[in-house]
Amino acid sequence: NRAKSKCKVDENSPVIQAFYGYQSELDARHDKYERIVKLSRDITIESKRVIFLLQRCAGNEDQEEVLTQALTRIKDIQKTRFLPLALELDGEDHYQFMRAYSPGLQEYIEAVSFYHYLKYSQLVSLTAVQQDLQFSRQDAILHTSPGGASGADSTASQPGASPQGKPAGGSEKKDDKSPLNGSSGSGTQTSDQPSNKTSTEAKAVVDSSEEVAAKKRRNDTDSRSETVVVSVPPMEFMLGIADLTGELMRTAIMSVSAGNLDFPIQACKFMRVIHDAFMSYGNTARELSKKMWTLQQSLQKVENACYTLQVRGSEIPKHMLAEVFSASSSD
Amino acid sequence: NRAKSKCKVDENSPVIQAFYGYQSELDARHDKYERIVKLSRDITIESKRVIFLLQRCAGNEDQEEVLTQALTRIKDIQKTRFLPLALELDGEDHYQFMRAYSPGLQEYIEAVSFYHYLKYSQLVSLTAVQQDLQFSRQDAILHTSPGGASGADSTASQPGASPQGKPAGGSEKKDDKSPLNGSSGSGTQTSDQPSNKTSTEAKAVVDSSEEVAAKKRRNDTDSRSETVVVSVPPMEFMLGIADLTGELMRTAIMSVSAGNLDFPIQACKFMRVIHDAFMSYGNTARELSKKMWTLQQSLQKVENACYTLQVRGSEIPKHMLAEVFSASSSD
Amino acid sequence: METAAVFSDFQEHLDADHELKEEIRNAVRELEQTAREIQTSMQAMHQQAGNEHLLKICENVEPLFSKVREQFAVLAEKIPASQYYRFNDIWRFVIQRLAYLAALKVYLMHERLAERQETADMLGVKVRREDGFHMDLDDFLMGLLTMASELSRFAVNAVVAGDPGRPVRISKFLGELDSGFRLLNLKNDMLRKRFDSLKYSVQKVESVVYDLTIRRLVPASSGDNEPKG
Amino acid sequence: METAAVFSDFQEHLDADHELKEEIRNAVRELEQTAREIQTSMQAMHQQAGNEHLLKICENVEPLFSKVREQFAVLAEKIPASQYYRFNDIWRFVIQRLAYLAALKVYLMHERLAERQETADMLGVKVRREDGFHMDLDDFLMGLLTMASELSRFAVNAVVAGDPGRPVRISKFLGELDSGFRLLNLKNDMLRKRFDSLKYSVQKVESVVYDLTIRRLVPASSGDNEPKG
Amino acid sequence: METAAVFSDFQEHLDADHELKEEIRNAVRELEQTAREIQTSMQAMHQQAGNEHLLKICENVEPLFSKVREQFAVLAEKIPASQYYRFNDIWRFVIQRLAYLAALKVYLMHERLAERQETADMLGVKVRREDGFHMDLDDFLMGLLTMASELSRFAVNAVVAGDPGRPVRISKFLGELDSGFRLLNLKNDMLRKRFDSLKYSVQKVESVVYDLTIRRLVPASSGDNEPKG
Amino acid sequence: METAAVFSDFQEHLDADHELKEEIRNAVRELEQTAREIQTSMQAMHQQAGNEHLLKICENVEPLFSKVREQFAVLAEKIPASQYYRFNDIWRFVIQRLAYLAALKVYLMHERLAERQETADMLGVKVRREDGFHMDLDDFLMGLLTMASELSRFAVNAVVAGDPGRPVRISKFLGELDSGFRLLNLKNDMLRKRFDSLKYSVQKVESVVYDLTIRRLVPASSGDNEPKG
Amino acid sequence: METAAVFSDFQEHLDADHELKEEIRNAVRELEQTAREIQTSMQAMHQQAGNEHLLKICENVEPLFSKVREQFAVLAEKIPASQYYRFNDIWRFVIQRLAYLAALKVYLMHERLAERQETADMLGVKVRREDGFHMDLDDFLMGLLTMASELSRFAVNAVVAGDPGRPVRISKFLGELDSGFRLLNLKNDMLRKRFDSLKYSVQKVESVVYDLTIRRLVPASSGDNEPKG
Amino acid sequence: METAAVFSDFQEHLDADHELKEEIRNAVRELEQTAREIQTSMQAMHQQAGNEHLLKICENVEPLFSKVREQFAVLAEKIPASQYYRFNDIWRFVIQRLAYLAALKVYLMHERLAERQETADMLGVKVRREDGFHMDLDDFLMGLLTMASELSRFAVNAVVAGDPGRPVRISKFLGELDSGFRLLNLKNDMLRKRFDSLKYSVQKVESVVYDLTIRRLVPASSGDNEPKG
Ligand SMILES: [Mn+2]
Ligand SMILES: [Mn+2]
Repeated sequence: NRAKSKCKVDENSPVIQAFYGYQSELDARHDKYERIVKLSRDITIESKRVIFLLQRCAGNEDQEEVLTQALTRIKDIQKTRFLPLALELDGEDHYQFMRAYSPGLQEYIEAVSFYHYLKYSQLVSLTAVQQDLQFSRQDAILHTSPGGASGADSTASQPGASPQGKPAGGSEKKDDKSPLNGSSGSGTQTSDQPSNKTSTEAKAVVDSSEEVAAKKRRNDTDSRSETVVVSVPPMEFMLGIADLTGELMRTAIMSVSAGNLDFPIQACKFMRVIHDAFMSYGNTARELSKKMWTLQQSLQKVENACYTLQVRGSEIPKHMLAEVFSASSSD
Repeated sequence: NRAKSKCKVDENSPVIQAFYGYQSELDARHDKYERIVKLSRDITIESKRVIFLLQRCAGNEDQEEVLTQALTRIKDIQKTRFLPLALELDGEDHYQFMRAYSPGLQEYIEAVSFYHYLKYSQLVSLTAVQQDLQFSRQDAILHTSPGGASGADSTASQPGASPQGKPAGGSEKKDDKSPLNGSSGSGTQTSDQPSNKTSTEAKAVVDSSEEVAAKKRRNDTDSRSETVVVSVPPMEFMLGIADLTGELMRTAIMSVSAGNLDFPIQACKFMRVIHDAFMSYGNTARELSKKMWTLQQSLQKVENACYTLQVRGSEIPKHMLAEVFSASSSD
Repeated sequence: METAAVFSDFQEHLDADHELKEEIRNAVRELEQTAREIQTSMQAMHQQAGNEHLLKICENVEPLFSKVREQFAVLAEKIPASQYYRFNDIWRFVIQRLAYLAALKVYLMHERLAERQETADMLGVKVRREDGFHMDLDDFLMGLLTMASELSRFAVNAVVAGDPGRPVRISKFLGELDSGFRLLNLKNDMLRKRFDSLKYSVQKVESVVYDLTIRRLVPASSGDNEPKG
Repeated sequence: METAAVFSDFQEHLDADHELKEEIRNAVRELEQTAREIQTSMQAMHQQAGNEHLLKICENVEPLFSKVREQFAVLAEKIPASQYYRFNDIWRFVIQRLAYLAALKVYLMHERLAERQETADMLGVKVRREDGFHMDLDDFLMGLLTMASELSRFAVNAVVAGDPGRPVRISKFLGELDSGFRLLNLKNDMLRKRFDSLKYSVQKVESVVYDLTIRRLVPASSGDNEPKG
Repeated sequence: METAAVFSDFQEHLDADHELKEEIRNAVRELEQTAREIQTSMQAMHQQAGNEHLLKICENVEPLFSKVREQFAVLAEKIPASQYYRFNDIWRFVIQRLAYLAALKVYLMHERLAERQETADMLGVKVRREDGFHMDLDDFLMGLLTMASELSRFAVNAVVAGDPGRPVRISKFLGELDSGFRLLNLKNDMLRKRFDSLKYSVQKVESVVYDLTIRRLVPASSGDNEPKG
Repeated sequence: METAAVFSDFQEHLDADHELKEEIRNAVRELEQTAREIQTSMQAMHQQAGNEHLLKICENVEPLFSKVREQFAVLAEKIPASQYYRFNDIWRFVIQRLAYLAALKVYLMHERLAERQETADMLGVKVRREDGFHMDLDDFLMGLLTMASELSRFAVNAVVAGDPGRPVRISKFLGELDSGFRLLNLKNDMLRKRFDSLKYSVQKVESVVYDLTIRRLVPASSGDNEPKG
Repeated sequence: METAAVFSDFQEHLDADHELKEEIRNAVRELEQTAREIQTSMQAMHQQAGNEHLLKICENVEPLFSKVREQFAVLAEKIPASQYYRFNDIWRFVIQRLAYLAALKVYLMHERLAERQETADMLGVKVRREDGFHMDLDDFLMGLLTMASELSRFAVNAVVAGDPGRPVRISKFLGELDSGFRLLNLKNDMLRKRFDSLKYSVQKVESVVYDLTIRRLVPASSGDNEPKG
Repeated sequence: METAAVFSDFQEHLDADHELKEEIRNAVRELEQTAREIQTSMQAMHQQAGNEHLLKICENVEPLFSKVREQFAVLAEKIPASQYYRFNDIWRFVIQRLAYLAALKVYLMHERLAERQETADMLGVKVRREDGFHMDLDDFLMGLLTMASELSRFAVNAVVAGDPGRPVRISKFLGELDSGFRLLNLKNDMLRKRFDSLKYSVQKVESVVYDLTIRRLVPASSGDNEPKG
């Protein structure tokens, strides 16, 4: 009463049939996850490079040039990393992959907010950051095909894409579903932008109070047919800002040795605002509390730097100080 | 006002002078510690081998022969490891090096008590164990010089001895100090024993109630001139006993498959006595509590083994059982 | 001031978030209560043999599954679109447990593996994310593994209760389930760890079958008379 | 100096506190000693079968329970009304252990679940917080769970000692206990974790009953509702 | 079934307990919110020199302290007399923080050590256990230590803000505080650990005074013109 | 600037390192996939008795072992001669599992212990460190222990599948393996721990032999008719 | 029964041990109290410059050191011969602290390194183990390292108190101490870790000397006019 | 018995392994001793100004570096070609320390960054893994960072010792080093953490330069008169 030759798995068993289905589903998700992790890792590395670059502003040297360079690189990250990421995330619950892309996103926010502060002495807004990470589908075709490594226009060129072409299938489905919503309310803005997107991206980092509300609304409705986006949850944004203070601290400390008198004082004030805000959030979110300690340490280091400048400066009239430094640095 | 060429440490500074002294003291202690750790490690390894050997008793095979072999090895450990250890510890506060030799000592106690239980179905006593680890100085000369590796009669042959010959200096000092005490009360026993020590050692493991109190007293006075000893603190003894239960458990489980019907039941009773005793000690000593959990697990494993024997045996008359096993093992 | 606005916006976000989370937690707590009741009812399976007895048990928990469906409807309403995975951790445990109970019920009634869709229907949730509040595949699989462990216990108790044919059928079923899981390339640590324990369940039932075999207690018909769903 | 005066005042407070704590610790140590003696005595249950033997054991520990009551009286006196929970951690463990021993004694004598009130009476403490030095519900429940684990061990040893009917009755008892605990919505983490282990005790005893069943060793009289073959 | 009845009785107890705990947690959350507001307001001390500025800050937080008193009243009402220490852990942290803020306010206004009674009054709690919901001595002392660390930061920032006399006075104050704490035989581990950090605060301020001294920046009057409370 | 050049050279090294690690991880992932497939195929051994059946299974996995050899060749190529131990942790687990599967295959075919050399050959790795990418002795031994546990399960299922001679031969084999391991003075903690579980495997098989013996179910020829490799 | 005797002997041992430990702990507690008082008194060194001031401080603590000697005598009596290292951990901390305070006193009076013998004499303990209750070399060295850290703080405060020659002499002294410690081959983890912090003390004082040097504040005579002991 | 033979062969392998580890540890201990001696000798750099003095120090340690080379030769011989990374952790620390000392020596003699090759030569190890026992890049970089911190201390002491031109040159050197490290994308956490502290060294030296500059104490020639290697 025992079946004869069951050497291999019984392919006809409904259990086995079901599990074949589960297998492909799990594999597809895992592959996507891995691709996103890879993109996130690249974003981290490149954002860190932008931050290193921006730290050179501490020395007062070629500040404008550094900022211009940094902006170019930021735009590059958007085009070559975030756009493919947005395509991966298209139609997904972004929170499902948040753990995969959160490290890169936070580092990117750190870089962008650092740039913004150095350029405008102001905190970048969440809406501005979010706006930069919204792309029209045409961008995908225009900008990513030359990039090669990050190509997202066809299945084959997706980094690490599984041979079955699952992800592309996913985005196609979206295309099928949504064209009719393209002309609703905010749709005009969307279709206007794509062509000059590269130039407006720069602006987006800069001015943060305009037309973002509209865009946000658009994200909430299902008019996403023409655009893809990488969600920036407020928490991720804030965690990036918390890390920003570490870079400000480092820059302030380097400024001291460069004799830059203003930066530390200015940065100290700015960091106090961030510090006080985080303090007022309290224990509501554990992630924030965890960063609080580092933030506090950074602030105190900057305060100490300001103090050092103050007591040092006391030994020589202010106007002589700059002189001293221009002398010693040309040495 | 600055001394001219102080490239090297100022050898005349009283500070430096003092520290040279500290250095040699620290080094000597450390070297001794290392030597003791080494001896302890050897004791551990060899005791483990004795335990492995004794576990063969589970199979009923050549029980007497195994026990004889084990005894020979135990005596060997005493002579080649504990005697050098005793010489290292001579004149020292044994507790200072307890952490260095405790692992070896505990494993040795485990082996000896295992032997004792298999041979006499009884718990070995602390006094018997302690007695085995007491040596006359003459033993040091008689037994260890041929051994070579463990020589303790001269400084040079001490394993890892420092070239200055510190340890030997230490024991010589003792020799100078104490000969007069040699003839006090229990001294006669001591001077009687050395010649036939090797044969009485075997007995010591066996009978545990004699003349130990006297010997113990002798240890407390400073009549240690003629003997050297490795202290066995009660706590170390008990920790060794706790480990014994693990071996009993292993043997009991093996006995089950060998069809040995008596050993598990007998061992179970014995382990319950140990278990209950440890339970009654409670949390007074943290080391004991730590072992308690393992002990409890071992006991339950043996109880389960007894249970298995019981339900198994229910399917066949008792007298047939032995038959079954003699059949299957000769297979 | 711009900067201040950024921070006060965030405060609002935090507050709203906190409130939402509290609401979700309360809804989940209700579900847990119902799950506990179902589980307690279904424990009766270990006490007595016979299919009628099992069917009775399954019948008894029907109203509780209705309640579950209502409670999931309430919960689902609270979750903003595309934020399922934001709060996932809060209900993950209860949905796994309910998947287990649903799959167990299906097995007891039909002696077959519950389908994903039918399990989801029993809980009143979707299978596909796109369709609304759904049951994650991982959670469904976790439920199946928990069921396997319960069935291995059932095999033991069925023998006591006088149904020696049961373990043979369970053994076959767990064998298939094991083969199924072996096909999966498990990355998820929780799932993989749980899967490791499936092996023990399988072996336990195998040894029950062994015990019955050497004592010739397996009914000749045990492979055939199983009810079909 | 003013500051110094303020601080030496503080020191007095700290000292008084410290002394009280020491006294409590000493009193608790005595209780632990007695608890250990009871526990050691009751271990004899595993060695021999028969109700007379068990009743003898229970009788033997009676005087120790009297001692416990006296020791709790001494302890209770030291604790200011409002500070029970300040020092709670010091005696929490011993009260759990004594609850376990009391419940075990009740079971061995009557084969039923100890009531909370009767357990408290055996220890000489109150059930309600308002009435004085009491036994927290959580601690009582912990005691019951510890008892369950001891009973599963007892089931095994009873078979060896020649009482194969015992496991059947223990299995039934643990099953009921398990159902009871399943109803509780446990927030207390320690309790929840301990409860997880109850499942193992239940299954352990079930497998003993199974072993006896397949070998036809269960005596006919071992309860009434025993498995039908 | 009897057992079930017993356990559902237990469940009621557990539920009541759980609900009370939730209420307490909510009340404490409100207190934490107010404490955070006070703390954020008082951060302004680091930005600007001058006694008027500090007095202004202290004035600003007065209404928040009123709120604290009201919130403690609400909390106190929920705690049965004998259960302060049962739930102590829930509010321990916030009471320490408020003690710190109150002591800091007293220092900023009067440059002296806050008394325990006055601190308690500012929070609307008692000093003595017997009198009701109180502030434990340990918690008060923790507050003082937190204040010390904040003052060492203040010393640094005061120099930047153009008040080089401030560190000299803070150094003297912290020295006294340090001597005070040195007299205590601290058993409380948390307190002891925190006290270890006081040493760093003291040395930090000493090195500020040193920096000012070698640069001859200490105003001649710095030891005398301190405001008296 | 010179320093910059030096450092960008350094960066290249660091990048290459990182990339290498990624590549190794990918190669190991492939191996894990193949190992899983082999394991799934070999599970069929538990379902049916008879040497032909087993030989069929072994034949089926041959191509998968070829694949393993290719995959190890790919991996080995990536590892610079001297850096085996630098990345060892990445493949340690899969090599242990493959050692287990290879040794199991050898046993199923020839009923004897796999030699280290032949096992290495089956995986396409070396035995001696000096000769290239090798299998560490510890990993081989871990594989043997895993095999032992699988064989104890096999003994149980072989009886069910109608091959009562099998357990007797397995019992003898495990006994030898156990004696072998006893000779080792194991330092490796993982190995020692795994070894502890060997005795349970031994005992389990011996109890099967016992069961068969008392029922006179052991075929007389069971010790002899084993195939020789 | 023999076995029982072994265990009851051990119980006696445990009891005696516990009592002895309690006594030792009490004696050590007294020592800690005195050590705390000495330390508090000696803190005054940071507040004022001048050798007379320092000598006054040293004089003040003399009676406290007498007390220490008496307390060590009491403690020593409790320790059985050759069991110093059995209980060592209990007084290790206080003997290190007292070694520190004694060495600091010697330095303040004579500006030289305390000898081991003289330090031991100040505490009323022996240097050599053979001679009785002694101060371990490790503990003495720990004391010296703590002193070094206190002296680095002293260097800062001496400048504030108007004694700019002091740091120069301390710098020289710490340099020698550092050289001394560098000679040691430290195995003891605690000592090694503490030694790592000596580097910071040395550098701190070096930077004070640097500050004074660039401001030409070092008195010409600072290297010579140091008091000799 | 065959199995026994196989296993005693295994045991030999295991024993040899263990012994090898012991030997390596001993060889590394010798290296640590020599490293300590070099470090102690080089401390003299802080005590006196002047290039001759520094060259004298460097000369003094030459024989010790010879000893290092011999000791590394002994160590290298013990390590089979392919097992560097198997035991890497044992010598990682000492190789970092020696890299630091070698790089420091190069700087003191030539005021330039030590090359990786020349550092390796000084220690008697290889740069490239393929060539034999080598110094990992990470370890070399750790050495450079330790050197940076020592140089910042040197800058301070050079001023005290009357060499105000030194800090200017050190400042320039550290600036370059800092730029170099900035180019690296550090994955190694230990390295990254250590790098973070480099900026404090840079700043410290720059503040010394500042101090000297505003006092016009920097010799005009300070940028030029550096010895070239
Ligand atoms: Mn950063
Ligand atoms: Mn053992």
